[in-house]
Amino acid sequence: MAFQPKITAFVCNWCTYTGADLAGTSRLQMAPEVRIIRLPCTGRIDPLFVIKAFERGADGVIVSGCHPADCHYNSGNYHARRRFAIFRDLLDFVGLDPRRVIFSWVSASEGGKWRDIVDSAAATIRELGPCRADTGDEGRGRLACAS
Amino acid sequence: MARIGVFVCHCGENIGRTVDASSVAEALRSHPGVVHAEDYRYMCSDPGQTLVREAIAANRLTGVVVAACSPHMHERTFRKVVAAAGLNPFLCEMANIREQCSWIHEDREQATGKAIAITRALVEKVKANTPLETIRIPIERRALVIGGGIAGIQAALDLADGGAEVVLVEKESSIGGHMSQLSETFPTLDCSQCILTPRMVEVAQHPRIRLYAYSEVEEVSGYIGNFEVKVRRKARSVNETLCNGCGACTQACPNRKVPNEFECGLGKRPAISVPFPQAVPNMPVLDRERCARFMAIRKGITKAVCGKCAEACTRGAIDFAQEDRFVTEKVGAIIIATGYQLYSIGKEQPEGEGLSGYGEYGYGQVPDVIDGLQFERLASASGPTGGRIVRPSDGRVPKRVVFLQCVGSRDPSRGIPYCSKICCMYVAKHVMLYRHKVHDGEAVVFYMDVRAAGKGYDEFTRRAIEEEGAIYRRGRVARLWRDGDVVKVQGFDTLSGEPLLLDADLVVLATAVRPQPGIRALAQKLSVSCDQHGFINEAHPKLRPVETNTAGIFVAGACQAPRDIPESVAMGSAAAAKVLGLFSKAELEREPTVARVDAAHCAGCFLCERVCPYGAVGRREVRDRAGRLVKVVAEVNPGVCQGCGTCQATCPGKHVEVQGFTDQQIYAEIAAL
Amino acid sequence: MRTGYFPGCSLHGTAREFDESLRAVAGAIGAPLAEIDDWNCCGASSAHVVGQRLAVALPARNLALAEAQGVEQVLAPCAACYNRLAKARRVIEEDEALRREMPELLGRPFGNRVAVRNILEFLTDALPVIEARLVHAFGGLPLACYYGCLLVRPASVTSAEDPEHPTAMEQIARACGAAPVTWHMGLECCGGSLSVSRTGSVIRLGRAILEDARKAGAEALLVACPMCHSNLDFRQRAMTRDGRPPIPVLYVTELVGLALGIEPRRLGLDRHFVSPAPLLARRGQAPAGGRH
Amino acid sequence: MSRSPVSDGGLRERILQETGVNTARCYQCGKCSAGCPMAAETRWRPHDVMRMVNTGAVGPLQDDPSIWLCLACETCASRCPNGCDPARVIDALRERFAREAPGGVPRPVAAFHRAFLDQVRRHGRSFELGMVMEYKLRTGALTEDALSAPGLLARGKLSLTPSRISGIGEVRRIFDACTGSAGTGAGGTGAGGDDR
Ligand SMILES: Cc1cc2nc3c(=O)[nH]c(=O)nc-3n(C[C@H](O)[C@H](O)[C@H](O)COP(=O)(O)OP(=O)(O)OC[C@H]3O[C@@H](n4cnc5c(N)ncnc54)[C@H](O)[C@@H]3O)c2cc1C
Ligand SMILES: Cc1cc2nc3c(=O)[nH]c(=O)nc-3n(C[C@H](O)[C@H](O)[C@H](O)COP(=O)(O)OP(=O)(O)OC[C@H]3O[C@@H](n4cnc5c(N)ncnc54)[C@H](O)[C@@H]3O)c2cc1C
Ligand code: SF4
Ligand code: SF4
Ligand code: SF4
Ligand code: SF4
Ligand code: SF4
Ligand code: SF4
Ligand code: SF4
Ligand code: SF4
Repeated sequence: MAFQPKITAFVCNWCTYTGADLAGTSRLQMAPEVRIIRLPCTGRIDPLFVIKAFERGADGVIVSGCHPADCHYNSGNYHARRRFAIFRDLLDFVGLDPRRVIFSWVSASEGGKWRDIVDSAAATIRELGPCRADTGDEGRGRLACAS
Repeated sequence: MARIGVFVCHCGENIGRTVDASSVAEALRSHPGVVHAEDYRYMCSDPGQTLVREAIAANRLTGVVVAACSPHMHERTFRKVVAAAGLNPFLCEMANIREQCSWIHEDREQATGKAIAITRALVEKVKANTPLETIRIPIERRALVIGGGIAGIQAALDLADGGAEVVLVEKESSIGGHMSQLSETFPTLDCSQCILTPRMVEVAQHPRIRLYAYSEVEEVSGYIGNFEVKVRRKARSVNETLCNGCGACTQACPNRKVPNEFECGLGKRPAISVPFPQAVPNMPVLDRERCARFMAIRKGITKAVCGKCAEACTRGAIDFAQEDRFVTEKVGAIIIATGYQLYSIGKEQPEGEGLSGYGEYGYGQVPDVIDGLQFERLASASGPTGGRIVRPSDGRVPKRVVFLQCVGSRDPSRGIPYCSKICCMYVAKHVMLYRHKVHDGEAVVFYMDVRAAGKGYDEFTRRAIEEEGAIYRRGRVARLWRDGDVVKVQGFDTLSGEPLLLDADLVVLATAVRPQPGIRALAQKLSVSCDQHGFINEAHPKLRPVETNTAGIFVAGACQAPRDIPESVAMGSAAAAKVLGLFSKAELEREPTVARVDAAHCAGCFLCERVCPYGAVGRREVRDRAGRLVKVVAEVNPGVCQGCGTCQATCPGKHVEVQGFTDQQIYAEIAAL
Repeated sequence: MRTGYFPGCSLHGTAREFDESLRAVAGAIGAPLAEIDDWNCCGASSAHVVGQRLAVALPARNLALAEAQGVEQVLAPCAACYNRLAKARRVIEEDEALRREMPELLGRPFGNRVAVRNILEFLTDALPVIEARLVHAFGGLPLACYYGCLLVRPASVTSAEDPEHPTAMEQIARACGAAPVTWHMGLECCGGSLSVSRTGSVIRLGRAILEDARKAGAEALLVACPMCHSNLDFRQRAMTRDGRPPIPVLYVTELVGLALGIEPRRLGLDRHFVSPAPLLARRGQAPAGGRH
Repeated sequence: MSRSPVSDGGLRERILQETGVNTARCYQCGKCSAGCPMAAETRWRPHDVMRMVNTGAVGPLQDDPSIWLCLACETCASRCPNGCDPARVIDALRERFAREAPGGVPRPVAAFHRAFLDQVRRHGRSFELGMVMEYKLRTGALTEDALSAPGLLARGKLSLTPSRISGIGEVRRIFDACTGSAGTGAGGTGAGGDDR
């Protein structure tokens, strides 16, 4: 059977989660590989979550929240953006292909956009192949991905 | 030991068509910690709920996962069900296998597999859930209303009539706002003072309203239900308890040449004055900038000058030495109703970055070119001319009045792109008032569109044209200048294609509506946001029009956007209803998904304090038994915290956590997916 | 700062008195002007009818020459030239592609580094010197300051302080002791670019300007543009109805020159169609020698 | 000689490309036309021009002298609430019309611009006497007082011989590069002719 990647999505409760619900209500068909974890806000997303997801066998990660000006929490996602700039370096450090982490903004009304992101993420990760998490000690080892 | 129950819903065919619900239940039955799993056709139906309740009791469940629709749909429903069965409601989670699974996939096998994975992850999360108690916050059943225009007056009266205590803060010496300056009001031509004055008096006499006129909000702290407000009561130089409003002082003041702000500069007032006869409170203010005595003091003259007002006052109420005083009020909710100002016809635009004024209209330096409020004063029976519409320059009755609409509005080059909404209507009103008083006068209106969307509004503007004979010319005017006795108006009628050069006796500029100066500073004190123009942002443009993004703070009237009187009143009432709704509860109940600091481990770096978008993080001193300071730690105010989790993601040691979204819970979920 | 001088065609032709008076004033205030070698016509109002590229390239060659001559700014007294040079400078500044293309198009190096100044800016900078060297102040001569269009519009190009209410010319006039009148046509276009091809329009526009100046009590018009001057001076007879007395039209440099005590002939005052001699005699300034 | 079609949907876009003026921002307030000094003499005023560009129907402008009478005074541009620049749009249309249908350009106006630019191309500077002579020849307005030469000569304001700049080669190259081919490249109004 062809490679079926595992993709974990960290999304905020107000915008993207609602957008993903809307995609469902609108019956938009999309790739089945994405599993959503609901968080209050992208501001709550800790870079370690992403590392952890890879360590636990994810092949790709989506991080998505409200559009910068529309954050439910005024500025929560502003902090997320700042943190994730630093996070890019971290990915490099652990040896992860940055293409495995997809950042986006999806509002509550953008069901179609969510579908597009899911589909393109699935396609990208399928192309990159499985991510081999070579961890050693809990959380401290380097992740190496075969891509 | 966890004893989790899993309930898988078919939602009729909605889930059942692509997800094999019984296989999901089957798969979960063998998941560690799951002691009960079953599927049912409609889990939210009465029998479905009963089934959950009974299973909890029968299996002594310690946690529940409902694999069904989105939590946005039924999380509340099932948490209630769980609570009814005696379990803490926060030990229930929903696995979304409908919106995010069955509805978006067609392959039954894949969809079922995914549903199992999703449900497992939530089971893992529930295992890490802890019982949470709903937060209860006491409410101070008093409200602060800032601004005593018609919006603020309406809100204050509705609140007080509804049983709440009200503190009304007005920065001018009387309440009434702009409505007190208007002559008659569209769309019915009611006399503005006649309908406003009784309401102002009601405010003054209401036992539950405390009016602080000539006062401003200095500082605000606290949060919904528990604000503390410091009010600056500016020195009137008049003792409020002694003064009886007889007016002898204002009669006695020899310094009578001060431009009258209430009359928009069209009249004069003494240095000690009441803005208008129906003022509430009816009590003068001594203008220290213009009073001879204070001017002498500023010049260093030590001898007491003038003092005629004090001599005239039989009550001894004049108090030259009075200073600003401060009072602190505790309130549970705040309504902002600070109204508007007009785009100035002059060059300077207070707090108007990028706004330049109109050189081609002479920056207000051309005699007999006035703004809309000045026209209101000319038309008002209580105005400086007793309601005779005459030219400010020479007192002559104007035979042709030219009105220019959209001055400053709808003009991105001059900085204001929006439509001010009320001016089409008040220009039509001005036309009528003018024609009613000057029967042979000619009214010419330069407009771009007539925007009159309201009950009876279009009929009103049509009346101005059809019955009052106003000549509406479609086009913006290029230039105005004074030529001898008249004002030349160089315009164009885009409908007839005619260039026009009109001689006007009086020109009225319908200038844009802008928020009050000082609004940004006030918004900052209240932690609410303004739009790019300075209007207060509502929480949602359609569904939460009188709330702000800060809990417990509401907005009404023209400080939110250009508004006419009916809308300002409606907003005032709506904001009051919102506040009364808030006050109707014994305590504020809030979801306990707020952050909590682990004081034992908190290092006191206060990174969390810096990033919190709501200012919910405070500091607390930790002392040992002998009372010595051990350390200072962060502390989250649960009344303010919105549970966004930014602090948690920021804290280097993870010593602050949002309840319900702890690291442990999320890691459990990640691991299971 | 070294100032390059771009006289433009008019100042070598119909507006010689502008050139003469400017040179005389520059000498008197000690601000030497270095004429740009081999300058070419800026294209005036015709080039941009043909195409934007030509309208930019013709002035740009002059800017390149000025740059090669090592000046930091170039003075273009003719309002039309000023407008063209300033506009070209700005268009090139904003259009990266055009900027890169310029050296090849012009066949010379070009960095778009030279600032473009008009006569009012030049004189405003020199006001302290002018005031210090004033010998013959006008005793309150009522003047209508006429800017026309090209000196102030569009503001994005000319950086005029206030495109609806400029005051630079008034300030210069006041410094010379004149009393600018309040009038309304100071910024209306005189129709310069139709001067030859549609004289009737120019007469109509000019008449309105002159009538307003008269009504405001002006005894002379002050201008800073050769096109305005030639329209209002040369065609004034056709613009004036029913034998009203003519109004002399003075270049702002002529006014300053007179106030600095420079002999009228050196300022080219004898070249006007409406002789300023009677006015100057009336105002106690030496009469201009006749060449009429 | 082709005419632009009655409605040209892409015109607005092309004008935007050429001039940077987004005519779609124009809301037809007429403030430009109210201040335009030529509005009294023209059939199509600046706001009409903006409208026609927006609808793509500029045909009427081609049959009328209106846009050729624009003085480039920029009064319209400086007062437009939407930062539109009708004068610039008019320039672009003139350029286009001159290229596409030189016959439509009104004779005196075309003759003037052609005469003027001819002088510049030939000498590097304008030579007024030559220009006026050429203009009169082109329009046949021999008796019309375009410029009264005697008065000018007497005042030393007219020279009888052109002064030619030494970099004339450069100027001609610029003309050629900017007006297409040499000679009649600029349609009806361009500078043409050889050094005579
Ligand atoms: C020329 C003209 C004619 C009009 N005619 C009509 C009409 O015919 N019909 C109609 O329906 N509408 C009319 N309007 C609109 C009408 O004026 C407004 O709708 C109405 O006044 C808005 O009421 P408000 O209470 O929101 O604001 P305001 O009337 O502006 O009142 C705001 C109050 O808040 C106070 N305040 C401001 N800042 C502070 C602060 N920081 N602290 C404390 N107090 C503060 C002010 O002093 C003022 O008293 C007209 C408007 C104009 C300009
Ligand atoms: C084409 C169109 C597009 C629109 N787009 C927008 C938009 O984009 N944004 C926007 O803000 N607004 C929009 N609107 C306006 C919007 O629809 C209304 O503002 C809004 O629906 C009004 O809500 P309502 O509750 O007052 O009335 P309604 O929506 O009409 O609801 C009235 C309800 O009362 C019930 N009812 C009626 N009589 C009785 C009775 N005797 N007993 C019991 N029940 C009764 C009706 O069945 C109905 O359910 C649009 C309107 C139209 C026509
Ligand atoms: S609980 Fe949700 S999924 Fe189940 S029947 Fe009700 S709506 Fe449908
Ligand atoms: S005279 Fe005294 S009592 Fe009367 S209004 Fe003045 S201060 Fe008040
Ligand atoms: S002290 Fe004199 S000037 Fe001042 S308010 Fe009293 S009466 Fe007026
Ligand atoms: S309400 Fe009317 S006058 Fe006022 S800005 Fe809007 S369109 Fe213009
Ligand atoms: S960030 Fe963490 S350690 Fe720092 S003060 Fe806040 S809770 Fe304490
Ligand atoms: S969860 Fe958000 S609102 Fe609450 S304290 Fe932390 S940062 Fe502030
Ligand atoms: S002024 Fe501007 S917006 Fe108004 S009609 Fe003219 S171009 Fe259009
Ligand atoms: S530039 Fe042309 S269109 Fe614009 S105002 Fe001047 S003459 Fe009229």
